[in-house]
Amino acid sequence: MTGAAMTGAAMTEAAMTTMSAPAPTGRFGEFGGRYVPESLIPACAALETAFREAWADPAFHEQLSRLRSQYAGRPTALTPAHNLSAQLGVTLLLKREDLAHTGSHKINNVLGQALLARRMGKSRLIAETGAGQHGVATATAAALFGLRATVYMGERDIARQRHNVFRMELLGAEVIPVTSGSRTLKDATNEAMRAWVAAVDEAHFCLGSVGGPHPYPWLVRELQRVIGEEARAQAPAVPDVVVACVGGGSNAAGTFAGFVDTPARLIGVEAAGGAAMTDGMPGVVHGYRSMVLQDAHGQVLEAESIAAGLDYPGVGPEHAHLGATGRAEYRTVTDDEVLDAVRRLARAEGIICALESAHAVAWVLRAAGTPDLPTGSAVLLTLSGRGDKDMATLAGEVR
Amino acid sequence: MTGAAMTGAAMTEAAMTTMSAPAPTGRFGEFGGRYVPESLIPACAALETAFREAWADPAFHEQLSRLRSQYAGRPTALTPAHNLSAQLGVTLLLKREDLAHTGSHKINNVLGQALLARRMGKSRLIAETGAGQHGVATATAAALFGLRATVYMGERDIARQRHNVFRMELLGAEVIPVTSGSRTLKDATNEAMRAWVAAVDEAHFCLGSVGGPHPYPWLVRELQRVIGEEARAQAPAVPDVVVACVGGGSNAAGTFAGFVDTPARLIGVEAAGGAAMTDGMPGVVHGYRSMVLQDAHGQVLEAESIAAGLDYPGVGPEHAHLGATGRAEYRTVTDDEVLDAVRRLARAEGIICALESAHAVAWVLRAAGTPDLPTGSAVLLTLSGRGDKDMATLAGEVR
Amino acid sequence: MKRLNPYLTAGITPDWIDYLLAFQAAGADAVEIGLPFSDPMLDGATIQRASDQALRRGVTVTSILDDLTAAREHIRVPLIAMTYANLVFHGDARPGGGPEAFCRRLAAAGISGLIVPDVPVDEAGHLQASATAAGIDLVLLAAPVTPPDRLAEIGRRSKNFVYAVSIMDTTGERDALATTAAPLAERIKAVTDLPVLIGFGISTPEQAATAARSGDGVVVGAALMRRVLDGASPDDLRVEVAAFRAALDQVDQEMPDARAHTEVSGDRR
Amino acid sequence: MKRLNPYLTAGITPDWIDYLLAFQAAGADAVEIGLPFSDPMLDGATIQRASDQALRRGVTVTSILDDLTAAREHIRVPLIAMTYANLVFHGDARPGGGPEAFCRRLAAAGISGLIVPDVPVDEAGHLQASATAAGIDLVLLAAPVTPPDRLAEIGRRSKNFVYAVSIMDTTGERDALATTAAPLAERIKAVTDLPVLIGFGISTPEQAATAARSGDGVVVGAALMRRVLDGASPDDLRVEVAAFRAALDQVDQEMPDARAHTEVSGDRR
Ligand SMILES: Cc1ncc(COP(=O)(O)O)c(C=O)c1O
Ligand SMILES: Cc1ncc(COP(=O)(O)O)c(C=O)c1O
Repeated sequence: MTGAAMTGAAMTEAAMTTMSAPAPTGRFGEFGGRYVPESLIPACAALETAFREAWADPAFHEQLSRLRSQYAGRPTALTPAHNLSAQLGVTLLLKREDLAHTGSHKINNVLGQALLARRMGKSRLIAETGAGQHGVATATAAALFGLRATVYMGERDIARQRHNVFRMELLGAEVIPVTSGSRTLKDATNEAMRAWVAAVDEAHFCLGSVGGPHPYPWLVRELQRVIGEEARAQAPAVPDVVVACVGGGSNAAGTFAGFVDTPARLIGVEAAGGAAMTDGMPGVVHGYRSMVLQDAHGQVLEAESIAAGLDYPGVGPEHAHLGATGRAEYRTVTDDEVLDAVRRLARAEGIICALESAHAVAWVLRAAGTPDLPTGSAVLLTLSGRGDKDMATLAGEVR
Repeated sequence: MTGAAMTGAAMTEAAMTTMSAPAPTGRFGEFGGRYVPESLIPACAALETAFREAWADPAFHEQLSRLRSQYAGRPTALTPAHNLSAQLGVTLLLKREDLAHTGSHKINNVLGQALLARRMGKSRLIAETGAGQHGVATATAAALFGLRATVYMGERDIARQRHNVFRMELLGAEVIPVTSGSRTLKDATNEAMRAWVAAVDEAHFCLGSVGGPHPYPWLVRELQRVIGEEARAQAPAVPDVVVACVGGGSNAAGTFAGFVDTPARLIGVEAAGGAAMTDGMPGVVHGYRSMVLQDAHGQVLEAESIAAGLDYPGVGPEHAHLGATGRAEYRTVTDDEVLDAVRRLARAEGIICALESAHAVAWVLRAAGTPDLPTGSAVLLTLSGRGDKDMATLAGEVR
Repeated sequence: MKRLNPYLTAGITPDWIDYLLAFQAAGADAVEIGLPFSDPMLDGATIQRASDQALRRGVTVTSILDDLTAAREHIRVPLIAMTYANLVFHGDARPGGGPEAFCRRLAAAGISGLIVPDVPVDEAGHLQASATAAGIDLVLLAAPVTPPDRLAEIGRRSKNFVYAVSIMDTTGERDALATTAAPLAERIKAVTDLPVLIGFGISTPEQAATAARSGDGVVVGAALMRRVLDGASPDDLRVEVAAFRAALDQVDQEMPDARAHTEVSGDRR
Repeated sequence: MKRLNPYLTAGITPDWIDYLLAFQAAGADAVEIGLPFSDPMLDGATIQRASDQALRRGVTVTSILDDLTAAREHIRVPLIAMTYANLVFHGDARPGGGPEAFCRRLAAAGISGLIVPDVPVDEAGHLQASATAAGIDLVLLAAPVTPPDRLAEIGRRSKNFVYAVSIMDTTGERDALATTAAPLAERIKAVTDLPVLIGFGISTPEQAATAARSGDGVVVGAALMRRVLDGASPDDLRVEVAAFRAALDQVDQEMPDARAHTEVSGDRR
């Protein structure tokens, strides 16, 4: 279903229920939930309570907004991509999460969770990371709040995102290589959850995207909502299309949340090798029910993307719901398109974005002028992060 | 002379003449001037005219301020460093140029110069770079404005700032290794000026700091003034001390410009191995008269600093003047203090700054609680850039 | 009598059924059949390795159930499947998939119980109905941090026994029984009449004995799987399990009143 | 007669005075003595290398002037120092330093002229006064881009000759004389009666002859220094410079009226 098809009363009704709080069971339609070992249930419940209370507390919002503006560099700019727009025949606006402190939108989520962790009296953060951006953000917030940080990262990701590994260590975090499975984000997430079970009293699990057990998908989307809300306020008008890359789906969820009540089409762009929305089936991993890449027997498949942050077989449950209801649409792009997109954006606009973010750019490059993105469209694209972490990959040194 | 000693009428009078336009000959007191080959005189004069006109043109300021806010991420945050403040017994505010697009204050200067280059009808930018931040900023502006960019960079700096070399190339700039002399910024500057002579019609020399022939020291300071003006507006009160690192001196000049008319002490921090203000004598290099590290016979010495951006034997002429009149004071810190400062800032505040910027931090760490920076002082420190470019150096891979 | 439920990763070796039979011969009260999953979130290194080894061999739920069906005439011990939610719910969006079908397939292969550590009681409704319909006991787990009201509900809704997760950690061997084991078993016994089996980290017969003094038996997993991974034969494992059996029987001797519970343990031997 | 000013990097070799004498013997009208500087901004690769080589040998302005003083009895050709501002102004903040002292030291060593490419006419006031006081001719440079009013001022204030920078580039050999050379020489001649010497990129006797047809002579630098760097002997250089001399003399033959200028060329030969 296209945005154009979704108008009038139908849209208004959907808008009122979409991207608000999930059902009490943590469900977005058929997706979400809290599929975790009993050992983690009280911690999830406590987090939910803490979040509900904090989110209703003006003092919390004030703390958060002070951190955002005084520390994290928010609001981030909304940049008109004049040159690409002229080349493509669309009007392209870039929401610049690459300008946020630590270099991606991940800091939005982590600052909120660190505040919650402090509220809950935790002394430690445990996190999983793929591209290392969430790990860096976690290490950053831990340093700022005087918490210990332990970050689980797949061995393969450690090799291709060494830059971020070094940053985490410089920030004082402990980075633990994960050698099981695909040695990427999926396995790092398993390992982080195992570590959380063993340290649930002292540690907050600082989950990096809109997956995981309830309340994480909701909590993280709310903390990332700032992307979409800022962009909505900054944009001259509601765009025709809002686009963002989707790994776990947090930058997309945060962006979409600002536009879900408008007629804008919402497009999430997945890595062709990690496209849970496109190639997955409903399943349960990492504590939530959503679309999951899996084989005919229910074994979870290893994703395969040049972008470590999208190299993940699941996707946040709210995206599964947005996809099922047709409110958002999901596309895929290949590694080669992504590499080309990084270069084209760099040369046209002087912005070196992350490989993850380049997925959204790659879709616009491909779709502009086709029925999927007609000439003249106004496009708002969230550039989720900067490319500094990817220099080794782009230089062809690792892959 | 300390700031405290400079009060009342004396200060007011100094403030009225300090850090405004230089004398018509491009002089700040005895320093500055235009010591370039006759071949470059018309280009310098044309740039001066273009700058005077542009600076008086509201449309130019509007363009610049739109680029700053919509593209470059300005205003940058002013972050209270709560943890370090508590540790040191001073109130430390950080002006976050590390959050600016491309990762340092260099973008402020380059966007202005690129606008001027376009006004002058130039098709190409030539630049020198040390740390690569100015080269990246130049490559960025060139991409944005559709100009060719050629960046000269010492071989030694290429080795230790490979990250930035790759960024420049990705942005479409040509990076030319300089093999003469110390193979650092000094020699890159010679080579860039030589290249300018040969291409003066089509190319604008996009100089990266407050050195060079008139009008560069003035022009670059005015373009960097935004740092100080923003900080002044953001700070709750005029601080007791304003501190910034000094290589060529542009981030310091831009910062100082916002506070020169206040009683704040202005402190520039040099690399112990490249301390023109501290160890230099008056001399002429790269087109201007200032303090220069040189031997007893007048040969310019090679600087030696772990920070490629401070590894330079000269300093902007206005600093020489501020130093001579006592309005600003200059200090030095060692490579070891700088490495320690990077780590301490990272662990205390979750901010990984550039090695250059860490010079200012290192001085605060050393001086806090001493008569040079008494307990209770309010300190405003410009963090000129982020440390992503320095990961290889910090990991001990290159030096 | 104190119950002994040894755990076996199905398909860990081509002759994995022989390990099952060895457990049976050694006096297991039931055998937990681990259906290997790619992402065993609650398992430590040993059972992760065991699962990986099985999956690399290409085993699937289907092949495992086929193996069990083929061995049916040799198997007298009750079988309890242990696996993760994704395998249980697999295909639930399609006809012929989902937990109903899954439970029916288990039952058809002679399995009578099911443990799914990542389906807590709140998420268990649908699965519980499916299990009941197929005649499968859905065993629920309780953890040291489970609050009283939840514990009561777990006690109410679990079937056959309550699985007491002895420690706030993943599966895996440990030097000593966790200090959280006994208080948890006690709390569970206060809210239900079901037997309480203590699992996670029971590594030696001595630890099993200690645990059995608070609960009604033990689940032993990683300690056995490590030996299989190291190349021990079914016969070696029979000896190993027999030692656990002996330790538990010894506890029975000490506490003659414990016999009351044997009634509910099904057709052991 | 057409003037030939060959350039020599002082101290390039231990026997550098022998090159000077070879230039003199070959018929130079004056020799430009390059005082090597660490950052020769207007020099291309060859003269950079020559300067570096001299500096690595440890030469200083003092040692160079000492060498010249020691050789004084052999030197008849006029000497013109060419160097950069930092050496000229060195020590200007201290008594006994700065351009006055510098010019006096040059004069004491028998040098009669001075070229400082990074001191344009706007910055030349102080230096000019110092030079005049010491009896040194400060030669100013003009470039193809120099606008008419500046050119007039350069013509007015230069001494001995005006140095026409033939090309918008650094020093260094080139395949052909720049097309900017002749028009520049013409423009300079239109504003001053001083001789106009064309420099930068004069690489062969043929190019020198071409240049000399527009100007009053040439400065030859990189082409000679390359040979010295390559190991050519003073005698080799004598032959080389003689070839330039012959080419210029040939131009004189073509244009007999050029002789008028010889009057100002000092005590050549
Ligand atoms: C820059 C960037 N963008 C996107 C992602 C994907 O995460 P999400 O889909 O949750 O936004 C990552 C994950 O590491 C990232 O680093
Ligand atoms: C981050 C950073 N800070 C400071 C400097 C020094 O320049 P300036 O003294 O002109 O600010 C550089 C130069 O490259 C730099 O990259």
